[in-house]
Amino acid sequence: MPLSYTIAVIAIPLFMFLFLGLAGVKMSRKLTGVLGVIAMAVTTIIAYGVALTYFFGTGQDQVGADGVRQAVTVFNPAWLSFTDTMVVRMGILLDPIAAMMLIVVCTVSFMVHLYSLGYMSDHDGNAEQGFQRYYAYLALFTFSMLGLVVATNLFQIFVFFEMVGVSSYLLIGFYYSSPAANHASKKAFIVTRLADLFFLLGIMILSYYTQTFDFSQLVFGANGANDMAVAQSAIASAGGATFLGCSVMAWALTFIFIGGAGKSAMYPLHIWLPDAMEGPTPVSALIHAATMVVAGVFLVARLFPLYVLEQGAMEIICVVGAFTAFYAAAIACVQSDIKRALAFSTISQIAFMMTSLAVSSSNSAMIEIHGGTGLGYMASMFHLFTHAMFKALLFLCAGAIIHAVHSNENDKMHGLHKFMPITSIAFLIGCLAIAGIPPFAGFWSKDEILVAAYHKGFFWGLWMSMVAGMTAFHMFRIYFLIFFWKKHEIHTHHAPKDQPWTMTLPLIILATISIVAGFVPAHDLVTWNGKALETQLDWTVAGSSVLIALIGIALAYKLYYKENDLPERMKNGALGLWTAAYHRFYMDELYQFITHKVIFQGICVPIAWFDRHIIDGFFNMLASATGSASFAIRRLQSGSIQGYVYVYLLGVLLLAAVTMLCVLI
Amino acid sequence: MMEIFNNPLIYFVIIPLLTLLGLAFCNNRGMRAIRAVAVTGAVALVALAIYLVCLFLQARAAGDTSEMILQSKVMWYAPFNIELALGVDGVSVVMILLSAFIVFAGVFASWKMNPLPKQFFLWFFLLSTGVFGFFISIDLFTMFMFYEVALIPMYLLIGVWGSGNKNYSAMKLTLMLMGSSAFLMLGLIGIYFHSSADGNLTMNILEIAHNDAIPHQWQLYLFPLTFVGFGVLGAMFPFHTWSPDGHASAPTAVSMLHAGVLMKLGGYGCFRIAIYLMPFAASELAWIFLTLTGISIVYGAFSACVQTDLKYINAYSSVSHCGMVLFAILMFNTTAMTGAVLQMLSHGLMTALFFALIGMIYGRTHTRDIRDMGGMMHIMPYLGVGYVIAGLASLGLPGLSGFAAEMTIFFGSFENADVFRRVLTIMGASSIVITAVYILRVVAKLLFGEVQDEHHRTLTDASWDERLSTATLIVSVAIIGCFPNFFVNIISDSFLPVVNALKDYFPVAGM
Amino acid sequence: MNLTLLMYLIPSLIMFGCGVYGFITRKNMIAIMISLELMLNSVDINFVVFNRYLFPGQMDGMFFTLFAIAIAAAETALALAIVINVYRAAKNVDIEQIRKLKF
Amino acid sequence: MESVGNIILYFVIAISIIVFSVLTVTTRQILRSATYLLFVLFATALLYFQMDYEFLGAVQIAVYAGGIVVLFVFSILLTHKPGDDTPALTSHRRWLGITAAVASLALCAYAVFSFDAFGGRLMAAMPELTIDKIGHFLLSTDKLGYLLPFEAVSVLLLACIIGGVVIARKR
Repeated sequence: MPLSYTIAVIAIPLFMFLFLGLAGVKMSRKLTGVLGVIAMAVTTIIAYGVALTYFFGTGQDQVGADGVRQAVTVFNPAWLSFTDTMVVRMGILLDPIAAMMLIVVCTVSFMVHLYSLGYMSDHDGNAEQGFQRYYAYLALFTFSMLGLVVATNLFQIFVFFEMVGVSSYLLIGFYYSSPAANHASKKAFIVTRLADLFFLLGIMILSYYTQTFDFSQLVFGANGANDMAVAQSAIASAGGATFLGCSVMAWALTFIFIGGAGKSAMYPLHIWLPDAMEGPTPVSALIHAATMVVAGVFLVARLFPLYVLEQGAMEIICVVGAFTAFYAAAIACVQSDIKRALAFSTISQIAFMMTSLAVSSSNSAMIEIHGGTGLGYMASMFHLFTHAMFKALLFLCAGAIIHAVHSNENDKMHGLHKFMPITSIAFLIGCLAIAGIPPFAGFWSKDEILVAAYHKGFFWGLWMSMVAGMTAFHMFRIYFLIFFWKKHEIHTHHAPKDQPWTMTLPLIILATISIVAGFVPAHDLVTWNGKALETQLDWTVAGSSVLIALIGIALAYKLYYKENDLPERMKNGALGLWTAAYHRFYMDELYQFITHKVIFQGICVPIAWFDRHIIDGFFNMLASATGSASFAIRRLQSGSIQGYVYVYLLGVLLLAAVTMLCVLI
Repeated sequence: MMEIFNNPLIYFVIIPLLTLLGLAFCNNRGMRAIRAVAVTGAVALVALAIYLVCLFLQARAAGDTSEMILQSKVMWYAPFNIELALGVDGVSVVMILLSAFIVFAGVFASWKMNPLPKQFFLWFFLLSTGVFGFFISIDLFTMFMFYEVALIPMYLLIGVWGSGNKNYSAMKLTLMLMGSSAFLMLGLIGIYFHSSADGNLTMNILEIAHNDAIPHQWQLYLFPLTFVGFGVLGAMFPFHTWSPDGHASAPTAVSMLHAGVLMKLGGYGCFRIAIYLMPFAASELAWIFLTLTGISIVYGAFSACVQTDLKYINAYSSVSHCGMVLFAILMFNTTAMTGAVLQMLSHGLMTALFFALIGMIYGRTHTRDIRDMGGMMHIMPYLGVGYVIAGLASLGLPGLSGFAAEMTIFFGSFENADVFRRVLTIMGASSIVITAVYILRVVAKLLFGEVQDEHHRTLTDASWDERLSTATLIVSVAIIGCFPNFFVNIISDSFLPVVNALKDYFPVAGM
Repeated sequence: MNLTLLMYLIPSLIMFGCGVYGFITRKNMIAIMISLELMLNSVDINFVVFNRYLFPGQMDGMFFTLFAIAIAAAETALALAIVINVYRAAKNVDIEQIRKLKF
Repeated sequence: MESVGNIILYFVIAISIIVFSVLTVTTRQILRSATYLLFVLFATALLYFQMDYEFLGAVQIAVYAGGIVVLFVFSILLTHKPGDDTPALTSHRRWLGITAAVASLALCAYAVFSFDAFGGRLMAAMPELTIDKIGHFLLSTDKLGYLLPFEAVSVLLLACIIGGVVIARKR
């Protein structure tokens, strides 16, 4: 399939958005859903065709003479010219990670489209209100995300960052009558917007020195793959300029990372993601688990050569990523809302990917000047891929459960294994995958991340292994709490059961992918410099990580498989810690304080007061001063003719007297 | 003398005047006839504006690189060399296009105007005459005259057809703008008397710029006069206070026209007269006005965060966005100035859209207080969606006009290497977050959530005229947002003369 | 004793003074009009006297007086119409009571 | 040396002008004021006769005494009930009037007395002034012709007529 078909991959969702958005209201709800699914299926097929052609095709376009996978620019018209050199283009660029992301986005999106047919309907199969709108938004999101991954330049990524932000806003706030959804959507948008501001500043600084946005001039070499020399010259264009002691490029890259961190929910910009779970669950699966939240990782991966050269920025990413991974995993251990628990697990996993990128450059086996083997890079991208699949699976399972029991809280669930066997097995597969048990997908990718982390240093490896153990624990905690623990009490008028095929089929497909995805030869396909990477399983690391995962699972089994009072006692044993973790270490309260008390009460209100009373007051004062001055002198304009005559007469007499005096003298 | 009628530009003044004449013959009760005349006038203006864009593109494609195209002039009053001099460059072309579209949308937004529809449209078209006249003239006096023609009808339009505290607002608006035009007039007279070194005084902007004869000492006096004179209309801090009150009281179409076009007169004038004619003073005194406009941007955005009246929110948002226009103009490079014009276009359409929607919502609910409203999306989905789109345009969603404009401004501004301008740029850029805050706040409060007032449930969605009015604006916003380069190509060359003039005094200009 | 020009001017002057006094002190609009007539009349006298004494061959002063009389008549008629109209509206001709148009 | 009759006539005229003028502006009753005005106007007419301007005197009597005063009387009767006296003046206002009057008188008197170049002139003989001649001058366009002011006055009168009608018309 020609690579230029990628245009269709982008264009179909855009068209569907416009079509469903404008004409959807006139159509029946079911029809819009089916149309949406069909369009997405077509898109997915084309995307697969393009991606497979890119990876396995033999054309000179894709793989150069030296066996390097090239970045292929399919289409790149100018969109907005700032100056002659700084031109924003809207184009399509295919390189390994873009092609991989095409697959990820389209697969998950298609699954979610299909799944939503069932999820967004009641138990009798009637589509709920706003169905058309929902599918329009999904199409918009898919378009934006695809536009983001195929971006040819930094600015295009920024543009689509904004677009996915808005789609995410619209979808979180889909149930717009609910105040919680409303609040969550606002929060998500504003937090990511704040991050985007930094992203923008980063682009400004970067583009000021390099005078370009194009990846082809920032990171890609002549052979069309990431090239250190090109990145070197881009960094050098700053001429060693510094700001507050750090090089401006480090600032720029850190700012860009902050932009990515906002989307990828890195600490402390993570607060929006748990709340974003107010949206429909398939949306959480698509946007807040699989695709949009990895945009930050994708962004850093895109500019990987630049980050490699600015180790300061890389260190920041490493620390932030590692801390976030731990922090989110800790919180996930105590959450009672399953979607929130999954959200924190997502944050933790994305932090894994970030850390993995950050550790990849400085590992001991440096074979090039700075690049290292790029093992972490590959692992990160691989994990991105596998995580998208199994996390989407987990979320869709959660959706099926929520749809069945009408609640997010795990104390309303318990013992569902009997009622929903397929869901239960799919969830188990997801959990095994995320816990890193071989041969499930997560094992392969996480293992490589840990290897890369141990390359950077023993501390980092240990830290990440610990987080991996926590991940296994909290995922299985959720699993056992939902499906076992005690007998299910039926709260609703009918017993929970496995959902219709539209919802079950995606679960099965994704579960299958989660099992086999680990065997994808990622080290051949998605490496930082386009060359195949020689790796072999490091059994010391792999074995220990499996062991840690098993310990985590065993612990979860012990605590949560059957109803017992051990968890309660543990909770009471460290009540303070438990409460803090349950309240996510009070980060939301802190933000609440800063936004409401400091910014709103401390800045906005005084400014508005100042405006009304000082500035406006000054002009009103001017007006009233003029008014009262006029009032004071209006006596002169008495309206009494006689007064006027008197004054007039005196004036005339005075004039006459003066004239006469002049004549006489 | 009669050759001037061969110039298509003059018809931008003649068409509104003919419409005025036509309206004068209408009966106040004959709504049908009034609408017919008004729509004919508006459509003719849109058609002419599009024709003008084509002419402009043709001229440029044919290699006509003159600064202004379609120039012609007629002596008006020889003792002071006052001419009716016409001419347009890319900036005026797009401003004329913007005005035509907003007049068109405004006519439909006031479709059910009551009372005195005939008089309303009379004043409305008089205002448009002034606006178009301002954009097509290149003679100081003629420009000033049209400027005043555009200002005065505002008083009656707000005072008679407004709502709320309309007398106060109309008076405040008119007095502040008149006060500013007093400054402006002084400035213009000053420019005139220094317009030429050899005594051949002229009012023609191009000739004045060509002569470049205004002594530097005088520029330092005249520049602030002119800039403040226009800046007040551009809602520059701290002279912006007429804007919230004026907008809040003005009827829908007037708010649209005012925020959409009239405020652009300010930015346009600042660029065309103040900076172009007095580059030395512009570069000397830029820091003062940069500070003020920089404050405007953030200040307006913060103020908008706490307002509860829909129109006040948008008025403060206008302060912020218009601040960005003046801010970008003072950055003295082609990119930022192009961004300023894009922002004018964008803000004009977007704010017009906002005010149209607010007017329609207000016409139904009879309240503009967001605390009394909620869940409007259930009740009036069309207006709700329109409002969300306007909001997204305002907070800079790619694909809608605000984004392209703001990005061009920020990147252009960042081109300046000095720390002062950079810090201000970063400050200005931070407004995108605050904008998101207040836009989302109002959207959440007004459109989403539960219906606050049960009486609102019976309200209807937009009627066809309202749909037409808003759809025109939404489509325009989307077109600018999706194809900004089309406009950038029209606009950016027009800044070369200014930037060249500035180059002598401001070394970074023209980068 | 001769009847000099001066002797004619003196009564005219006094008449003018009376007119001024009346105009300023009277409150009744009609009385004010009457005072006005006095002033006019005094000026008329001056015209005539100067004409007769200084330029007996010409008739300018006389004609001026003639026109002044005509105009005075017209003006008085109009003013009184206004006064009567005001009276209709306000039931009063006292200028201190009629202040609706002031300020 | 003038004839005694003339002198006596002069004094009669002068004294009645002075006395009646003062009375006109001082009397409390408005109707009397109008009556005194009538006397002043008659005295003025007499003065015109003494100056040999018979036509002017006749016009003065016909228009002023006969027309204007009658108008005054009419409007007084229309706007006043019997016994409707002018209230006593405030001293403030009276002083205002007196100062203005005295100041103007003083200045004029000073001017008149100090410019004695013509103060002592006597009346010279005057060519006879017939109605025929006046009419001629009034309607001629020659030098010293008064057609233009005549027309102007007629337009003015017309305007006054229309104005009077409009104003006095009942709504």
